[in-house]
Amino acid sequence: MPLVTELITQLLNGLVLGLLYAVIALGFMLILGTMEVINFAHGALFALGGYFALALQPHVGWWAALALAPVGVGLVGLLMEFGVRRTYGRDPLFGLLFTFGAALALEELIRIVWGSRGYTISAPAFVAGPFQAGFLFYSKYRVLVAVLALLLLGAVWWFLERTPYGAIVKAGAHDSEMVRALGIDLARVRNLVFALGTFMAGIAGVIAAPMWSLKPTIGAEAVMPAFIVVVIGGIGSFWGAILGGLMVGLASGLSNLVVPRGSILVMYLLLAVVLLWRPRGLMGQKSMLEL
Amino acid sequence: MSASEATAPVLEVRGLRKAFGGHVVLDNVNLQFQARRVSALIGPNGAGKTTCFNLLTGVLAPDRGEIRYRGQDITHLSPDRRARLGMCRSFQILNLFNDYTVLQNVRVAVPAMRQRGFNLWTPAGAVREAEDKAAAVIRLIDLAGRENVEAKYLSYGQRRLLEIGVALAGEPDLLLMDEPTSGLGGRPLETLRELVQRLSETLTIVVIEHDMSFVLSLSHHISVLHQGVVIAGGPPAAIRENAEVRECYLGTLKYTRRA
Amino acid sequence: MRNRSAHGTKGLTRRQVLKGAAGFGAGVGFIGNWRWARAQAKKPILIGLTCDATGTFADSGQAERRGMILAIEEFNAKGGVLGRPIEHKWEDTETDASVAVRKAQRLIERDKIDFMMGALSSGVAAPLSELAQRYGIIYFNSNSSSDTVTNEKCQRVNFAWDANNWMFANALGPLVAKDLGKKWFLLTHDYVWGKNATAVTRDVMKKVGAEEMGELFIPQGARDFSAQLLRIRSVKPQVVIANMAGIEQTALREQAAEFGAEKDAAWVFPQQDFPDMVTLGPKKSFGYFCTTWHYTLDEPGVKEFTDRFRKRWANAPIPVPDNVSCNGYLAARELLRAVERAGTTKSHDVIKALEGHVIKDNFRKYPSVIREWDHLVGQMLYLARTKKESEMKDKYDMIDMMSAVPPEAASPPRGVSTCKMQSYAETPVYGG
Amino acid sequence: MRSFLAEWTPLPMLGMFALFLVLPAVLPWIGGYTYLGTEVMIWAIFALGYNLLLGHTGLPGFGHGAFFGLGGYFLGMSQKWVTGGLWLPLLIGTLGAAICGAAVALFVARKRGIYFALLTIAFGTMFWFAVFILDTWTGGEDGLTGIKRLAVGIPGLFQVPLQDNLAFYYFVYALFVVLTVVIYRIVRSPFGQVIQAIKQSESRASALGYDTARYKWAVFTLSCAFAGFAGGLYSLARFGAFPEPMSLHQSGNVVLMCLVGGGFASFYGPVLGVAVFLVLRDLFSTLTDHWMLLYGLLFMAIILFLPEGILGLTQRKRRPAPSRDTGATPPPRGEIAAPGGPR
Repeated sequence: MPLVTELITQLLNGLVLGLLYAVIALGFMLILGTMEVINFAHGALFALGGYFALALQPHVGWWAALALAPVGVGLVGLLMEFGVRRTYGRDPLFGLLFTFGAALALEELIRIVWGSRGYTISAPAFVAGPFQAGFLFYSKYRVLVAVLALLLLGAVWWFLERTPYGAIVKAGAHDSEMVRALGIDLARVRNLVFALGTFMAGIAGVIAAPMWSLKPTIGAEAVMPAFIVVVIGGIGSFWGAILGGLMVGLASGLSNLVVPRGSILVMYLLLAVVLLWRPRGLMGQKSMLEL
Repeated sequence: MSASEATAPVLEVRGLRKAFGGHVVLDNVNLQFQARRVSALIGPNGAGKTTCFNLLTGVLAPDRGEIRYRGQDITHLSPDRRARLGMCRSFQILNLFNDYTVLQNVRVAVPAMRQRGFNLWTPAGAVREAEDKAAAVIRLIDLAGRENVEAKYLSYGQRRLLEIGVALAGEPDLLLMDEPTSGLGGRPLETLRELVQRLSETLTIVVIEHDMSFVLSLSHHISVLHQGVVIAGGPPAAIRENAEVRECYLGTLKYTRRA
Repeated sequence: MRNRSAHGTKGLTRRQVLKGAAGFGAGVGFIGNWRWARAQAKKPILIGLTCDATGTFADSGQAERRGMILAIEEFNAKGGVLGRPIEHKWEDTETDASVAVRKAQRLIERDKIDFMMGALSSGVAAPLSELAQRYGIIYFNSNSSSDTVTNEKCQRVNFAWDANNWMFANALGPLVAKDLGKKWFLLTHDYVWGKNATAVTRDVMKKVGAEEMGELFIPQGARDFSAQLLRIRSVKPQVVIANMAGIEQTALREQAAEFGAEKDAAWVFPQQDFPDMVTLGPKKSFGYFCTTWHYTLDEPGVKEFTDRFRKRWANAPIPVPDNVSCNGYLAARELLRAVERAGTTKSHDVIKALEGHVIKDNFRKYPSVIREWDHLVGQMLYLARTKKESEMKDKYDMIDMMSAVPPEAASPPRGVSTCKMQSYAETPVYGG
Repeated sequence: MRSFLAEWTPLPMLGMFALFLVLPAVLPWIGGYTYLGTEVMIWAIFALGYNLLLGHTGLPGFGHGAFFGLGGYFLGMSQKWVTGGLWLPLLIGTLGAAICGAAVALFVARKRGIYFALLTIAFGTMFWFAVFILDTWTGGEDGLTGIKRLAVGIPGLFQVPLQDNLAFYYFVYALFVVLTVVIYRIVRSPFGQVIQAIKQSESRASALGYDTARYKWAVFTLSCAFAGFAGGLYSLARFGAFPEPMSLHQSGNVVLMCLVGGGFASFYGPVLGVAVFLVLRDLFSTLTDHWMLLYGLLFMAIILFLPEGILGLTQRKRRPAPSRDTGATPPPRGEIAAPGGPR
């Protein structure tokens, strides 16, 4: 019965996508939650991750690239934060516009360095190609993607739940009293969190590159699902982001077959429905962002 | 007006309860506020005064209990609905339109203006009633001559008075004041005292206050909140004598020193 | 690197001048630049190049621009046309209709260009040709393979230099049906070009008696095609016709390799831009496709042209001429030749000189002809597939030409054309 | 007379109108071109309308390009298939955009700040994709071409053909003058006062009996109507409606235009911003292939060093010193006055 097997495979595939979306979205949300900055450059940094990997891979191999490229992106983020910093406490618009400008600049920089032609990155040999396990036929690399995504999500969870920084991130930008109580230098925390968020974007970029191939514009499309995932899941909610990611992943995966023409719109539909039903997203508490 | 109306409380609170998470802030609070009286709600810090005030003004919704205004159940009305019923409030932490001049601040609060809220064409300045009402209020709060100064450039004292003025411009029938004197001293405090005195002849006033001298000298009736419960209520004299009140206040006095 | 090399020599000096001017402050640079453009726009023949440097077709856009510039420089070396030097002013149309329209208006209104050429996406070509028709200025749609611009959207001033979907599909159809099988599955890029391509594919299927196993739309901006690939695997067609372009196509092939889908069926990409093949490399650019030209062809003039091109664009990202840059070159060259024949830049005369003209030295086996009834450049096609890495002489020698389809067989007959060309009376006279 | 000016067209506005009146004569001299002037006025209408939302209500809508674009599509579709003509399609374009805006506003009216921005981004992008998917009507990436600039005038009396760019310039100019005055009136109307109050303190506004959500809904819809109108003109200017103005990128541009000029500080900010912005873009793209880089850096620089915009600088100058009076001292936060304590 091929239909059932196909359906199962599609579901599985939706989940893998969802995990990837969740990674992108979490990096985005760390920054959003902690300094109330919509990091528009998230997509560009995502792309940058891929390009760094492209540059590193021939010399150090894929695994090292996977480790190093995001660090490079993180550093870029670190630098960006020194600019973004000036927008804290002002109308959120300023942070948004600053990163918007950064996104344009980064995309053009990529164009200058690598040109507007596309590139492809090949995954390590042992995950190249598909595999057949019983009725299940699937791509080896995507299994690796799922594993890496889970590891990353686990790491973020640990960061949020088991470190003092996590507490601050969850408390959000406003509760600086609590930050002082913990005797932590807020400026440094923000800088660190920004770097971490961009690191997540970068590593997602590296992971996605072998599947989606590289073009300077790749980031633009990658960041939109992240926005939606965050709003659906509820700003500031770890599990919300994961749930949202999986929902968007499944929805866009399956709708490709059911309503291919509208499959892009499906996630917006999802967004609208969720908002009608729960204005703050699935797991969002009444957040400072509304007050 | 008829006798029944004179006796019936303007605002009445029955069995009000509010908890945040597990922590109960207000429990079974019953209050009555009589017409054309100054009623004060006092209590040490953390007694639940502000929460109570937020429930009265509709910023928060109670877990239990009901709030009646002139016999109408307003428990679940939004702040703006209550305001349109004639319940106007002032804020403890100054909440003015800082880029607006004194005149604009007051004018936008006048009901005549509110009724024209969706008028997109005639200049706001052309609404006569609003202009006159605003001018009157500004005289009342002793800011005549500074009409065209932006609120952010006023002195703190003047801003405090403007805070009340904006509330008054709403032509309240019930005026709720959240610590009107906080940080106030000298001349502005006197102006405020006289103002409230005069208003109490025509208005029903509910005031939350720390400044005992202010409360004792002005209010007809005082309710004391302690740890979310009303522990006493009565005329100033009675409250001054009330042992329990002294106890809890001395307690807080120590508490505040320590803090 | 592309951009340093992509400017004409004049473009370079101009930019240096401008950068200098800008150095003194935007205001100075600004007025300086604008006035400069006006001062220069008079005497020489000025050709406006509307080539993308941003967006989906950025690299192809630059490729065609290189071809055009080469042709223009060759004419200047011979002393120009009608004793006038030839200038070119380039605007980045960003693969975007409304940007293209704005910049074209600027070229026409401010820079007073005499001719305009350059387009990859039909989304740019269609509005530009409409705009050109309004002014009566001649516009060469050098590389858009959409059918609409030579059918319902055809214009008196517009000439289409690339082969179009109809031609690709009709050239491929019989071969595919004969050699690869008759169970076809369609992937349609969900925008006007893609749907148009699938429509003509369907007509061809009827002709060759192929059976449609199903169709899936590929939304624009979609990055993940595993769903479609898995579907294809479960449907088990013999042939997959993928009417897709741009990054979606490269990403799809990337993932097809990932899922081993290239073995599930024979893949056919009717429209294949060479730059995309370079992106993918020989391993991943599997499948069959149609092309109009490649520098590896063994035809008269190809070698010389290729050498000239390589010399001029030694450090371009793609230093060899491909179908895109060859179209650009031929378009520019034929325009200037037509001006020579007409003895004027007056639009009507030049159009007359172009219509029905036969291009013999087109570096192909059979000559091309500029058809007067729909202004399509009727030309031959090559059926091709990617060379095995072992057979490649260099990294650009990727195309294995399987067979040649002569123009009369490849080009749509007059009967199927829906073009209603404006009369000369309806077309404003431009320039001269 | 004075009061008339103040109520309708204050002197700076008259100056602005005069400038645009003579602009076509000046532009060629500095090497500009009429079309650029037209585009400036069209975007100015868009930006002035949008600034009702951003500058006056303080709501950072980030998807307004969508409504700008929709105006063009509604105009085009009605002109092609439904009504024909010029004025009616323009009206339909305006209303169409307004209705779509009203629908979106239902979702966002209770939000503010960053959350508002996020949602408007999402909905804006949704419309942008919709245009590509509904290409049977919108023409997809080819755009909805073949929109006609018909002659305007009073039938029988006189007719002005708009084909010519100069004629079209003055057609747009007339509308620009009218709409600028209209928007100016709105800003000074009671409604305008209320939305500006909401910007300064929403909690206070609702405490004064204003249903702030309704006002936010209204102003969002209103700004969408202006966006739609401008978008309609834009499609006339290009003889077609195209997806690009609906992209996130363009939505960002209009926000920046308002900011650059000083939309938070001055009514005229948006117009100045539009002029500076379009001229710079025009210059950059002739300077270098990589103008996007310059452009992005400019973006960032403005946010960092000129957040209140050009006209914001002039506002900085004149500021009265806060007046002092005795006895008033702001309390340290959380302080408690001892009962009956000395004062």
